[in-house]
Amino acid sequence: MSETTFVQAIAMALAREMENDDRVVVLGEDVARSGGVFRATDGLLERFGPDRVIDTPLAETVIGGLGVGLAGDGMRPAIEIQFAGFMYSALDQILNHASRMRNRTRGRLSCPMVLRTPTGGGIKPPEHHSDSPEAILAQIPGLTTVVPSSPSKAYGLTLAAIRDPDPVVILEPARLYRATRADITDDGVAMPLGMSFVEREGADVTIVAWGGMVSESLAAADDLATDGIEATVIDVATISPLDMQPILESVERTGRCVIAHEAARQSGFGAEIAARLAEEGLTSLLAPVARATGYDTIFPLARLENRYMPNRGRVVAAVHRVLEYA
Amino acid sequence: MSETTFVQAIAMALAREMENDDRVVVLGEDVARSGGVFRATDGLLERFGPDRVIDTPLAETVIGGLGVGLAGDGMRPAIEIQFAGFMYSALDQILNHASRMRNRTRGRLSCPMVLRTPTGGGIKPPEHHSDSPEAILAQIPGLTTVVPSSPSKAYGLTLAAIRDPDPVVILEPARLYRATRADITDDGVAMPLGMSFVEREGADVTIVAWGGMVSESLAAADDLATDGIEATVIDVATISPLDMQPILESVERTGRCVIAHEAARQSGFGAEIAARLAEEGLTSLLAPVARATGYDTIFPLARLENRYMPNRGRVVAAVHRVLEYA
Amino acid sequence: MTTHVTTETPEIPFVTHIGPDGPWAGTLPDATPDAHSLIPLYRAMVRTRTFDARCVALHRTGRLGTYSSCLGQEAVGVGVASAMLEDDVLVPSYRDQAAQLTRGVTPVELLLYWGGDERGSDFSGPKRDFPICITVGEHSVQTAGVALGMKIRKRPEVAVCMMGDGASSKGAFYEAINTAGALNLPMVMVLVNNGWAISVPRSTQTVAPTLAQKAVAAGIPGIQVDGNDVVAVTDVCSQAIERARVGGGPTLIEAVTYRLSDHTTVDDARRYRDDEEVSAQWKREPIARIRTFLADQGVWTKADEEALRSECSDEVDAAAEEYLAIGPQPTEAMFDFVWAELPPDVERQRIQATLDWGKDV
Amino acid sequence: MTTHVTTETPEIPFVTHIGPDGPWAGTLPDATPDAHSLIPLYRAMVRTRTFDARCVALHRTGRLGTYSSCLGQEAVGVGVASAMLEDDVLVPSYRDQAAQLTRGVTPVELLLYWGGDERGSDFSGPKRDFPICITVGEHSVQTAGVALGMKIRKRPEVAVCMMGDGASSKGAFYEAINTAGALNLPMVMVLVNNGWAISVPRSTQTVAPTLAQKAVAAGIPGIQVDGNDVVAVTDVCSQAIERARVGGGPTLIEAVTYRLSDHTTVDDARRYRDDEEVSAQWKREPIARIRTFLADQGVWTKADEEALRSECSDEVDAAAEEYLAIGPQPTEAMFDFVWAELPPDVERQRIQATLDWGKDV
Ligand SMILES: Cc1ncc(C[n+]2csc(CCOP(=O)(O)OP(=O)(O)O)c2C)c(N)n1
Ligand SMILES: Cc1ncc(C[n+]2csc(CCOP(=O)(O)OP(=O)(O)O)c2C)c(N)n1
Ligand SMILES: [Mg+2]
Ligand SMILES: [Mg+2]
Repeated sequence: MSETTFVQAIAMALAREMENDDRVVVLGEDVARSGGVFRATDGLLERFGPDRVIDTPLAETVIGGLGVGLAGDGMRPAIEIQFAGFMYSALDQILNHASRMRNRTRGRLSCPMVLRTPTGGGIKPPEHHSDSPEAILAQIPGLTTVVPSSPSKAYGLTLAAIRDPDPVVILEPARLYRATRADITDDGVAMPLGMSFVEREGADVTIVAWGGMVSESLAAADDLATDGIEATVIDVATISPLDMQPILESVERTGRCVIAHEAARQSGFGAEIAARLAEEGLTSLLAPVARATGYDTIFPLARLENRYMPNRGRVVAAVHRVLEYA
Repeated sequence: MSETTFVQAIAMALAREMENDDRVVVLGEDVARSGGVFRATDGLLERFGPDRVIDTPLAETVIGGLGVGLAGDGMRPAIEIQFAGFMYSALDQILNHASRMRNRTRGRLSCPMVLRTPTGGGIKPPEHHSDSPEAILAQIPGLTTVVPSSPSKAYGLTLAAIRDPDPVVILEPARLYRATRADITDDGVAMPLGMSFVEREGADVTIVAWGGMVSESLAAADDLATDGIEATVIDVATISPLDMQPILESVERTGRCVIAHEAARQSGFGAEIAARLAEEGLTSLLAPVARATGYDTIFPLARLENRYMPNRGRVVAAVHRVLEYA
Repeated sequence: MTTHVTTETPEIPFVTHIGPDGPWAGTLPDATPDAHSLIPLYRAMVRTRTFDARCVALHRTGRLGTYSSCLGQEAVGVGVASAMLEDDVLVPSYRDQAAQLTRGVTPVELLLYWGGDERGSDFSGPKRDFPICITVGEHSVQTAGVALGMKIRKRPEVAVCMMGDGASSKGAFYEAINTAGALNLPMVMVLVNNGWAISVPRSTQTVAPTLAQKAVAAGIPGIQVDGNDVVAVTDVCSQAIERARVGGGPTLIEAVTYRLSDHTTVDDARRYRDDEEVSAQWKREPIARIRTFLADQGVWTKADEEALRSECSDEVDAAAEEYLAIGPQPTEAMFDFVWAELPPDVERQRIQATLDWGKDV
Repeated sequence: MTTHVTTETPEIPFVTHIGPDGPWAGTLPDATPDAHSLIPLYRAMVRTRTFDARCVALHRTGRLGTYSSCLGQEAVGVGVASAMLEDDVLVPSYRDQAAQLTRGVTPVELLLYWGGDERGSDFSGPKRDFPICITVGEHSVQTAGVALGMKIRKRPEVAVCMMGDGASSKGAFYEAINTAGALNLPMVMVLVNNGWAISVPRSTQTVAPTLAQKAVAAGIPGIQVDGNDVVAVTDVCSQAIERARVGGGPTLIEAVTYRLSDHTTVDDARRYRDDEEVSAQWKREPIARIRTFLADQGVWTKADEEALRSECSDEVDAAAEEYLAIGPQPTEAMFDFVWAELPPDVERQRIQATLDWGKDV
C-alpha cells in the first residue's frame, strides 16, 4: 500500500540521518515548533530536541551563514529556506562561500551542508513563491543541486545529500509534497547523486525533465502512446553535476529530444542540456531540439498560473513538433 | 587620435546623461569622494554635487533597494556595485523587485534603474573579484543585461541603459577599463540595446563572444587568418534580451560555431546560444558547436588566473576542432 | 583589575492614550484633538475588519487565494495611514490592508490581488504607493530609495514602510534604517510587532527587550507605541512623519499589537500557540476600546454603529460581487507588462501562448 | 498634547589602559597582570609590522599581489589573538594579519595567499580557523554558525569574528549579532574601526555615535576599546571571550584604531584624505606607546629592541625567500579541490586543461 507522501519522505530521511549521525542538525524558519510550513521537519523537535532542531530568526543570510559556519567546522547542517524565492539573500553564502570552502582552503576545510527549499509552481500561492532557480545554482562549481521527482527519490536523495562531503541544494517541488505517495522502507539506503534516471523507454523521442515536470512528462508519454508514439522519459534528478550519458545514449536511439522545465526558457537549465546535445549529440539529432518551458515572463499570480506552467499538453505538442520535422 | 579609455567613456556617458536629465543620480560605495575605485564616476561629485552623487554605506542590499525605490518613484538611479562578486546580496532586489515592478503593478510603476558593476578576470585581483554572472542575470525576465566590449560601446550602451524605461545591468569587463582606448565624441548618441554586432566577417566559422572575450576572439580571428581561415566574430553585447538573428544568419553561412566566454561552462550563457542553434539553426550546423569557456571550477587566485581564462589560443583551438570535424 | 563589559539598555518610550481597560485620563494628542476627530479612524477600523472577515470567508469557499488576515491589527494601519498625507508614499507588507484601504486602495483591488490577479496592484487611488511586498523585509530598503528621491527633489514628502516583528531580523531592515540615518532621509519605519512570525514567537527573533531599540544601531530615534490604540499610533506616526517632512530624519516606530488570526488562511495557529494567549489578547483588541470611548464621550450611538456596520457590509458585498464578476486576464497579459517593449523573441512566445490557449478565457 | 519621540543614546564604555601620551596610571588588567606579560604582545606587534612592511615592498616590486596593510592596527589583532585559546576559532577579514600571525598562521602562508596561491589558506597552525574573508561582512554570519556548532557540541570554545567599520553597515553583520544573541552563542564580534572604508569615512557609514552601540539592536553587550592599546584590547577581548566560553553569550567590541596605510597597495589614500589627519594619527599608533611603557617599567632595553628587530627581519627575510622559491601550483590544482570527488565531465576538462598547458609549470 502506498502511504508515504513526498514531504513525509523528506522528514523520514532527515530523522534517519539525525539518528545515524549526531552532527546532523536542522535549522530554519518555522522548522522546529511547527515542523515546517509544509511539515518537512515534522516531529524532529520532539525527537531530537531544541539543540538539534532550531527555529532561527527570520533572516536568510544568517541561515545560510549558520550552515556554512557549522559545516565548515565539522557539523552537518540541513538548513531550510522557506521558499526558493527567498534564497537570494543567502546566495552570497552559497556561491562565494559554501561552494568554495574546500577549494579556497585546499581541502583543509569543507562545507558539507544541505540547503532544502521548496521550488516551482502549481500550488497557487502568493507572489514570489513559485521560483525555479536551478539554472542559477547549476552555474556554481563545487555545488551539487538535486530536484527529486518522487517520494522515493526525495528519501534517497535527501539521505545522499546529507552524507555528501560537499554542499548540496535540494529543490523540492512544492506541488509534489502531498500530491504523490509511495511505499517507502525507511532503510537508510541513499540514492546516488549525479545520476540521471531513465523512467520509461521508447524509441521515438527522448523527453528530458526534472522535478514537477517528470510526472507531466510521463503523463505526456502516456498520451503519446495512445497515438502509437513511444517516448523515453529521463529524470535528470541531479541538475549539477549533470549526468548527460543516458540522455546522449537515448537521443542516439531516438534522434529527437524535448526538454521540459518550469523555469523561464532563456538561460534555463534546458539550455545546458540542449547545448550538450549540440556539442556531443549533433549527429544523433534528426530534428531540432525543443524546449517546453515557462515563458520568458514573470511567473504570474494564481489565476494565470496554469497558463504559464508547461504541462503534459505542451510537452505533447513539443514532441509532435520534433516528430513532424522532416 | 585615440584617447578615451573604456572607464573614461563610462564617466563621460554618466556625466552626459546627468546633464541631460536631472532625474539621473549616481550612488554606490566610493563613487563620490573618490570617483570610484576604477574612476568610472570621476569628476561627477564636483560637477553635480552631493545630492546627485552619493557615497552610500557599505551595504549592497540597500544599494540595490535605493535603486529600486528611486526608480520606482520616478528617478533614474545609476547604482554601482563595486565588483560583480558582491552583487549577490542585491539579487533579491534585482530579481524579485527591479525586474518585476512593471509587471506586478500592470505598468503603474516601473523601475528604470541602471546597475553597473565590473565583471570578469584578467586583473589578478584578490578572491571573489573575477565573477562573470551574466547567465544568472539572463534568467531574469524583465531585466536587460549588457556587456560592453569597447570604449565606444561602453559610452553608447551606458547612455542607452540610463534612458531605457526598464532595469538594466551593465557588466563592465574590468580588464578593459584601461586596456583599451578609442576616439569618442561625446555627442549623447546611444547605441541600441538588444542588438548583437558583427565585428568581423568571414566565411569559415562563426565566433560568438562578449565583453573581454571579444578582443580575444578578434585576435584569434587574426591568428586564424594567417592560416587562411576566415572567421566571423559576433559581439553579443546585450546578453538579455538576446539578439540571435545575426548569429543564426552567420552560422547559416559558416556552418560552424564557437562560443567563447569567461564564466564556467555549465549553464553559462553560451549554453543558451548553443541551445538556440540546436533549436533554430540545426540544419545549418556542419559540425558540433564548441564552447571555449572557463572551466567548471572556481576562478583561481592570481597565479593560475591565466590557466583558467579562455584566451585567443583556446578560441583558435576550438575553431580548429569544429573545422576538423568531417 | 577588571573592566566591566556591560551596556545599559536605553529607555524606550511606550506611548498609549486609550488603553483596553476603559477610563482614559488626560487630553487627546494634537493629531486627534477631540473625540469627533476619532470617528473617521474608528470607521476605518470597522471597515477594515469587515473587509478582512469577508476575505477569510471567500478563501474558505475557494473564491480567494491564500490571504493574510489583519484581525486585531487594524489600529496600526489606520493610524499610520491617517498620519500620512496623500503625496506621501506607503511601502506595505502583505498584512497592511488597513493602511492600504485607508489610503484609498479599493477593496476590489485588494480582492483581485489576493485572488491572484496582478491588476490588484494597479492602484487607482494612491498611485505612487508601492505594491505589497511578500519577500519579508526587502521593501525596507526600497522605502529608503523612495525617501532619497523625495529628498533629492526637495519635496515635502515622506516614505513610510510597514513590516512585521519577524522582518526586523532581516539584514535589509537594518541596512534600511542605518542608511536612512546616514543620509538623513524622510522615512518612517513602522514595525508591526504582532507577537508572531508564522509559528515563531517574537522572543525567538531577538533578545532585545524591545524592537524599537534597534533604532540605536542606526543612531535614529526609536519609540514603542500601543499598536492597539489608534490614537497613540496616529499621534506617534504624525509626529515622526512631520519631523521627517521638515528634514528631521527617520524614525523607527514599534507598534505593539497582536495577530488574532492564523498567519494566513492556509495556516492553523492552534498547532503552535495556546488558545489562552489568544483569548487574553482579545481583551486588548483595538476596536472595542475606541467604541467604548466614543460612546462614553457621547459622540457615537447604537444607531451610528448599526449604520456603519451595514454601510461596511454593503460596501464589501458590492466589492466582492464586482471582484467575482471580473474574469481572469487574457493569456497575453502575462507578457504585456514585463518590459515596456517586448523583445521580439518573447513576442513570438506571446503569439504561441495565445494560440495555445485561445484568446477568450 | 505632544508625545516626545526621543531615544537616549546609551552610554557605551570606552576602555583604555595605556594611552598614547605617556604616564599610565593604575594597575594592569587581569589578562596582562604585569609588564613582563606585555612583552609577548609587544613582540607580536613588531613582528606583524615587519611582515606587513615587507609585503608592501614585495608588492611594489611586483612580487606580491594586491595587499591590504594593517599598519597602525597591530594592537587589535594581537590583542584579539592573545585573548583566544588555541581551540577557539578565528574568522578573519583581509586586514587581520596581526591576529592570524599571532594565532600561528605562518608568514609564508600569508605571502602565498596574497601572492595569489590558494595554498596560503591551508593553514598548518590554527587548523580550524576560517580563511580570510574578502566579501565584506559575510563571514560574520559564518562565525555565528561556528559558534552554534561549539554550543551544540557543548565544547568550551568561542568563535571570534573580525571586520571593519564599513562592514558594520552590512545586513549580514546585524543578522549575525542578532542571531548570536537570540541563540545565546559563544561568539565575539570585533569591529576594527580604522576610520575608513576605502575612501568612505566612518561618519558616512552611520550617524550612530559609536559602532559599539549597534549591540543594543541585538540585545547584547557592546563596548568600545582603544584599539591602539594592546593592553585594553587584550583585556576587553579576554573578558568577552571568557564570558562567551561559560555560556554568557556574545559581545560586540568596537576597537577604535586607524588605518595609517592606503586601503591596499593599489590605492592612493591621498586622493581622499588629508595628510594632517594621518600625521595626527601617527601619534596614537600602538607600538611606540608600549615600547615606552616597557622601557619605563625597566623590562625592555635598547638591546632587546635591536635583537627583536633583527629577529623579525630575519624571519621575514627567510619567509620571503621561501615564498619566492615556491613555484605555482600545476594547472590541475584548479580542479583538485572543487569537489571531494571530481564529476566525470569536469575530470575531462581537467585532462584537457593539463594537456593544453603541459604539466610542468
Ligand atoms: C524573505 C522571506 N522569508 C520568508 C518568507 C516566508 N514568510 C512569509 S510571512 C513570514 C513571517 C513574517 O513574520 P512578521 O514579519 O512578523 O510579519 P507577520 O506575518 O507577523 O505580519 C515568513 C517567514 C518570506 N515571505 N520572505
Ligand atoms: C560585500 C563587499 N562589498 C564591497 C567590497 C569592496 N571593498 C573591499 S574592502 C572595502 C572597504 C571595507 O571597509 P572596512 O569594513 O572599514 O574595512 P577596512 O578595509 O577598513 O579594514 C570595500 C568596499 C567587498 N570586498 N565586499
Ligand atoms: Mg509578526
Ligand atoms: Mg575600515
